[in-house]
Amino acid sequence: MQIIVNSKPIEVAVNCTISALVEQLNLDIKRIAIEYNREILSPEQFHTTIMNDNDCIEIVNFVGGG
Amino acid sequence: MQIIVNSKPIEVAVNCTISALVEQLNLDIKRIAIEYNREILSPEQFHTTIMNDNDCIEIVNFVGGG
Amino acid sequence: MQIIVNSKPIEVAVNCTISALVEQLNLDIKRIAIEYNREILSPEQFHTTIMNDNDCIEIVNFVGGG
Amino acid sequence: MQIIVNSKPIEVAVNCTISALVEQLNLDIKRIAIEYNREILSPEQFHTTIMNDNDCIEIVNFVGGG
Amino acid sequence: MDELIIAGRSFRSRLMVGTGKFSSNAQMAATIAASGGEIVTVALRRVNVGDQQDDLLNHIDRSKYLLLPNTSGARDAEEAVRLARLARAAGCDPWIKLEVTPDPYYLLPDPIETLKAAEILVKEGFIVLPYINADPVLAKHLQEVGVATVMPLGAPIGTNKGLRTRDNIAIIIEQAIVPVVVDAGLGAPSHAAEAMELGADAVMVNTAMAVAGNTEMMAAAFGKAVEAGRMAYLAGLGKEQKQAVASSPLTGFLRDEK
Amino acid sequence: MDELIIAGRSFRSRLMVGTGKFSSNAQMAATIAASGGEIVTVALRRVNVGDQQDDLLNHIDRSKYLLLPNTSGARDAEEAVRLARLARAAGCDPWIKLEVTPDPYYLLPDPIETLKAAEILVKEGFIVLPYINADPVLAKHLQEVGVATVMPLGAPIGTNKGLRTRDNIAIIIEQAIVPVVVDAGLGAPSHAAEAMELGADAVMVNTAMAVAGNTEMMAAAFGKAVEAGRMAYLAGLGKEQKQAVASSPLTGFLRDEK
Amino acid sequence: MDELIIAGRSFRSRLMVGTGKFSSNAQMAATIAASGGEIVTVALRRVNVGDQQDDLLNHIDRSKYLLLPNTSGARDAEEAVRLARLARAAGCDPWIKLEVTPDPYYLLPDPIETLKAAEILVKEGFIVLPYINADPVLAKHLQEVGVATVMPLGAPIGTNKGLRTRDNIAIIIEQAIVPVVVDAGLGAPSHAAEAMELGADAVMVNTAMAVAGNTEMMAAAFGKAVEAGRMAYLAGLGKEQKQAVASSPLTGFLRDEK
Amino acid sequence: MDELIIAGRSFRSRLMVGTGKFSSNAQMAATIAASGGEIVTVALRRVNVGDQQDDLLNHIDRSKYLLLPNTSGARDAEEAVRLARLARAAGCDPWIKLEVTPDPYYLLPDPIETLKAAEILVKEGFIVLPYINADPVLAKHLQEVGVATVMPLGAPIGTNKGLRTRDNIAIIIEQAIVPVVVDAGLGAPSHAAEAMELGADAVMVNTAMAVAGNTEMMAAAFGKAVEAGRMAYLAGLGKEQKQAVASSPLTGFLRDEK
Repeated sequence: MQIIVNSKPIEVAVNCTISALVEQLNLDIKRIAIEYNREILSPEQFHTTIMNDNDCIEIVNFVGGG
Repeated sequence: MQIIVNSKPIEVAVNCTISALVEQLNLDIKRIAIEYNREILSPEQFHTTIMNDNDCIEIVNFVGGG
Repeated sequence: MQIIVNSKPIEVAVNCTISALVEQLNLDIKRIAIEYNREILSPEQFHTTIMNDNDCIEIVNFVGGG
Repeated sequence: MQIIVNSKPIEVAVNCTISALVEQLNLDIKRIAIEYNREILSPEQFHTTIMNDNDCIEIVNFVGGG
Repeated sequence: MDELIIAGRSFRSRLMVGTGKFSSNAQMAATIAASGGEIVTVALRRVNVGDQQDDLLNHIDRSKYLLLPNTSGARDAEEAVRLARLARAAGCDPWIKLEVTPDPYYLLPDPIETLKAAEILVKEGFIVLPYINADPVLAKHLQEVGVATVMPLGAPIGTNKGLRTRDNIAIIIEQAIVPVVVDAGLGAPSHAAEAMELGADAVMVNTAMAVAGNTEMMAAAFGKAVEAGRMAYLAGLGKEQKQAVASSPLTGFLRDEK
Repeated sequence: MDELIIAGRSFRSRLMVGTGKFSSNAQMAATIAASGGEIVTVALRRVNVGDQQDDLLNHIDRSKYLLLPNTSGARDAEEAVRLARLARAAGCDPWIKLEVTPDPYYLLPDPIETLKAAEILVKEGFIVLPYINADPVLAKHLQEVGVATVMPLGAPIGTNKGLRTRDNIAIIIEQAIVPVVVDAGLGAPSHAAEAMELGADAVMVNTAMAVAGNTEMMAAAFGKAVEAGRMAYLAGLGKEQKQAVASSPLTGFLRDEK
Repeated sequence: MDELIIAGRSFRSRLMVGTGKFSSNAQMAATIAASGGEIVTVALRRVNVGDQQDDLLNHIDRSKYLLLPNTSGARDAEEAVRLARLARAAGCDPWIKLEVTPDPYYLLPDPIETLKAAEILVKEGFIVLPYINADPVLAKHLQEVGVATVMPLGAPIGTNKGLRTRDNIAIIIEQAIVPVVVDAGLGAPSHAAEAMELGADAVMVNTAMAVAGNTEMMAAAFGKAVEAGRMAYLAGLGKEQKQAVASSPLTGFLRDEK
Repeated sequence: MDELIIAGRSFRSRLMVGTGKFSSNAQMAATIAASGGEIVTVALRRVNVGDQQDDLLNHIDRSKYLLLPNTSGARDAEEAVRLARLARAAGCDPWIKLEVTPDPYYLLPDPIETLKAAEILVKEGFIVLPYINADPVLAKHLQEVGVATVMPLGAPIGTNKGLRTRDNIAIIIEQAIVPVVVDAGLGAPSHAAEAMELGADAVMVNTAMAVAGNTEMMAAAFGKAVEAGRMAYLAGLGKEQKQAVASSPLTGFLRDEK
């Protein structure tokens, strides 16, 4: 199925969890924050949140800024 | 009866109108604006507005300002 | 014979006067000042000053300035 | 006899030397400079300079300054 | 002709004049006349019952001047709206110089309450000229709700410090879709000229005239300075140069050039 | 009437105008006319033999303007004196704007050579108007040798930076016994007004007019600004205040006073 | 000891440091170390999926530095609140540098939306440090809703212009009940010292360090300048004098005194 | 290492300190120690016969500090030369801070007499450090006669006004072949830092320390500020920008980029 991550379409497995997505994208779970359909998830929710087709995911991390 | 004009008590006749008050105070009707119990009156209302005991009247005019 | 006007060599007739030079150069006598061998000449001296070979003449006029 | 030190008259012994004057005034020889009749003396000259009546002496030292 | 247009009304003068602090109404009238200004501000206060003074309005010919009442004294939007309505009820055109100044020491304007009041007054049909700190984003918000000008301060009122907010005002001017009137703090004609050179559409002056030794001469001086600054803006000013640039020619000297 | 008097000669205008850098003599003439100035500076250069140009002087009516030749290009006292004498020989009144600028980059004046030249020229009967850095002690020395004005710079010539030497110029003005003319660096009418407000007797402008988009309008703007600054000086400016001072009354608000 | 206390937490350094614009994370880390700063700001952005970079956080020892996320990029209160919540979700302490900058050219803060966001975030338990234009009345409103500091700008971000808003900042400081941190526009250590001398509690610097030829040396320079300015403030600065005051004695000269 | 070298002698500190106006010699000594300065100025005055005070020199360790006598009080070259010779006779190294200040009100230096005295003193073997107004051409003349530094003023002595002569000082620095020491008028550490950032080789401070509430802390503040300014100069400062430049990234926002 297809979801939208940071405005771009990505193919993931059906019933994919947020955790699985993070792993698939090769991200460090301790350095990111995630919005799932505009709801902010706590890290504990990553395992339990199963995505559906066309879900919208925002993944952010810290960068240099003033 | 007594009314309050600009925070000070003033004695006026019973059934006194705003127009009568203006005359009693010797003010120029064309140079002032009046609030009657926090309602702004148009000059036409001065004749028709009959005051009651303890009514609150604000009378303002223009002064120098920047 | 040759004289030097404003650092440039110029051919003039022998016994040429300053006045004749001014005429030769087509200059307006009322708008210029002349140094003859580092001596400033008054306009009256223009007629009476006869130049020699290799004399140095500076001719200046007014231009825009601040 | 009388000499002038820093514009003020002072009584000193006849044949008084600069050294003696310095001692009389209780000054520290290492901290001052002296002009004797407008001539600057080196410290070595203090012993050998014998003053005359009405001589003018300037004695200066260092003070705070910017 | 180069006119100032506010809310569709044209003015030849780009100098607004305040009427406060003068020693007499006669002096005030002579001063505003000398300034050439066409917009004069006034304040609204409680009448002094029992003390009949010479009324200010007797000295302002309303066929010549637009009377612009201010809301001075208002500490929040509600008080400002109340004063604006009273001014209209007193017979003024619905123009209002909106001032909301909760702080009694520096008399600086409140951005939040000013915007709130502006929104209400614009809806009630007022021509709103808000006095603001020199905040470009606030100026934009005010223009979005429909004010007729923005009036950023050059320095706190009455301080004569000049255009201390120059950088922010330059941005306000660059982004403005309504006239920008620099108000408050302009203490000398050179300050007024500087604001106009920067591209301000007009300036507002009161204290600097009222406290001058000769108020009429000072008013005329401000009038000339505003014209000078405007003309310089239109004529196109040169840029600052780091190094000197000769005004006399750099050739033709009395020596051999290298 | 408030006239500028230099060496016994009266002038109605307090704006001196330079004639350099204009694109044509006609533009120059129109600009000085628009400025209202009565003193115009010119430079002396070698004639361009064989290239007959339109002579500058054809465009300056000497019954209206005092022609003030400068010694621009002089690098020391000797060269300056030579130029001054040539200017007089060319038919000018013995007025001379003394400039000695050894440095070709910033064109700043030389205090030592300027004083030396001034002394010589005063003895030869010249009316000497020396261009100087804003050095109050140098200004005193020059006045002691008899110059007719001092002309301290506001900023290096042609930079348009304004009155960068303000503090020193204020001291020069305070101590002067001859007119003080601020010269060089004034890039905008507001700068000229500021100098006049400070008490300068006159200002001199060239570059800011010559490089303007519209030179005549800019000249007129400077003319007005100089008048504005002078009037403000005479009228008496208010002092800077640290804290705000209301221009509208602080009593009579629509609430009970405390 | 003279510590900076924000929301009950003590800091020895009064210099906050930004982490933007450095050429590498290593350079960034060395620079913040050289500055002596203890509070470092970071921004939140979408991860670059598929482009695994060296994570910034690998280079910031969070036992030494307080990580202060900003809401840069937010154009209104809603976007700012969303970013603040994400930052907290990413494991930060609930400190947030609140920036709401709708204008993409000058990046100036929005007073209305900043106040709105501050109110929401304070209620959600955030320690809010809002970036604002130098508006004293806005600063008061923010303090009333419970912000931990106010961060007025000295000049638009990245311009290096210094303390252009000096007068307004002085008023903010005088009236503040929370620390005042001057943010943005400080381009040189002297600017930072000036802000501290004025009584600011801290300053924030990023661009001036990041664009320096030698970023570490510049960071150390800012560190020293902030200390210098703070010490001068505590030691008590002298007032400006109009006239000179000798530093050497005015008596005892080698001549008869009058 | 980055040392200040004057006439072949190296100094680690770039801050010269005056010893005037302190309330006691002990306070003076503690203050110069706190400043880190290595060059301290003193004045020469007539001894107070009959009033034996604690001698200043008892409090200055001449193995640590270079004693730099000044010629304060001199009104012309002759008086200055006399004082310089006396200072040498009193046992000082032949270093002299040359001050010629005929004007008793503003204590501004005399360019003509200073140059004359400098020429004489250089010939007599003195290391001459002349105090001057910020005149680049004068500075050049002095360097031509062999002075060891030039010491232009930032503002009249004791005024605390800061770097009012900034533009002229920048030119002096650009053209100098000896160290440039900004002297007089620096009233706050930020002023000292600004001078150093501009490229001055050192600064001289007295009044601002002596009149501080806490003289030692102020001296330490100046010491740090001078270091900060110097490091910033060496590290390379960024330029002023007209428009804002974001310090946080302008991409990666939580919205679709256009």
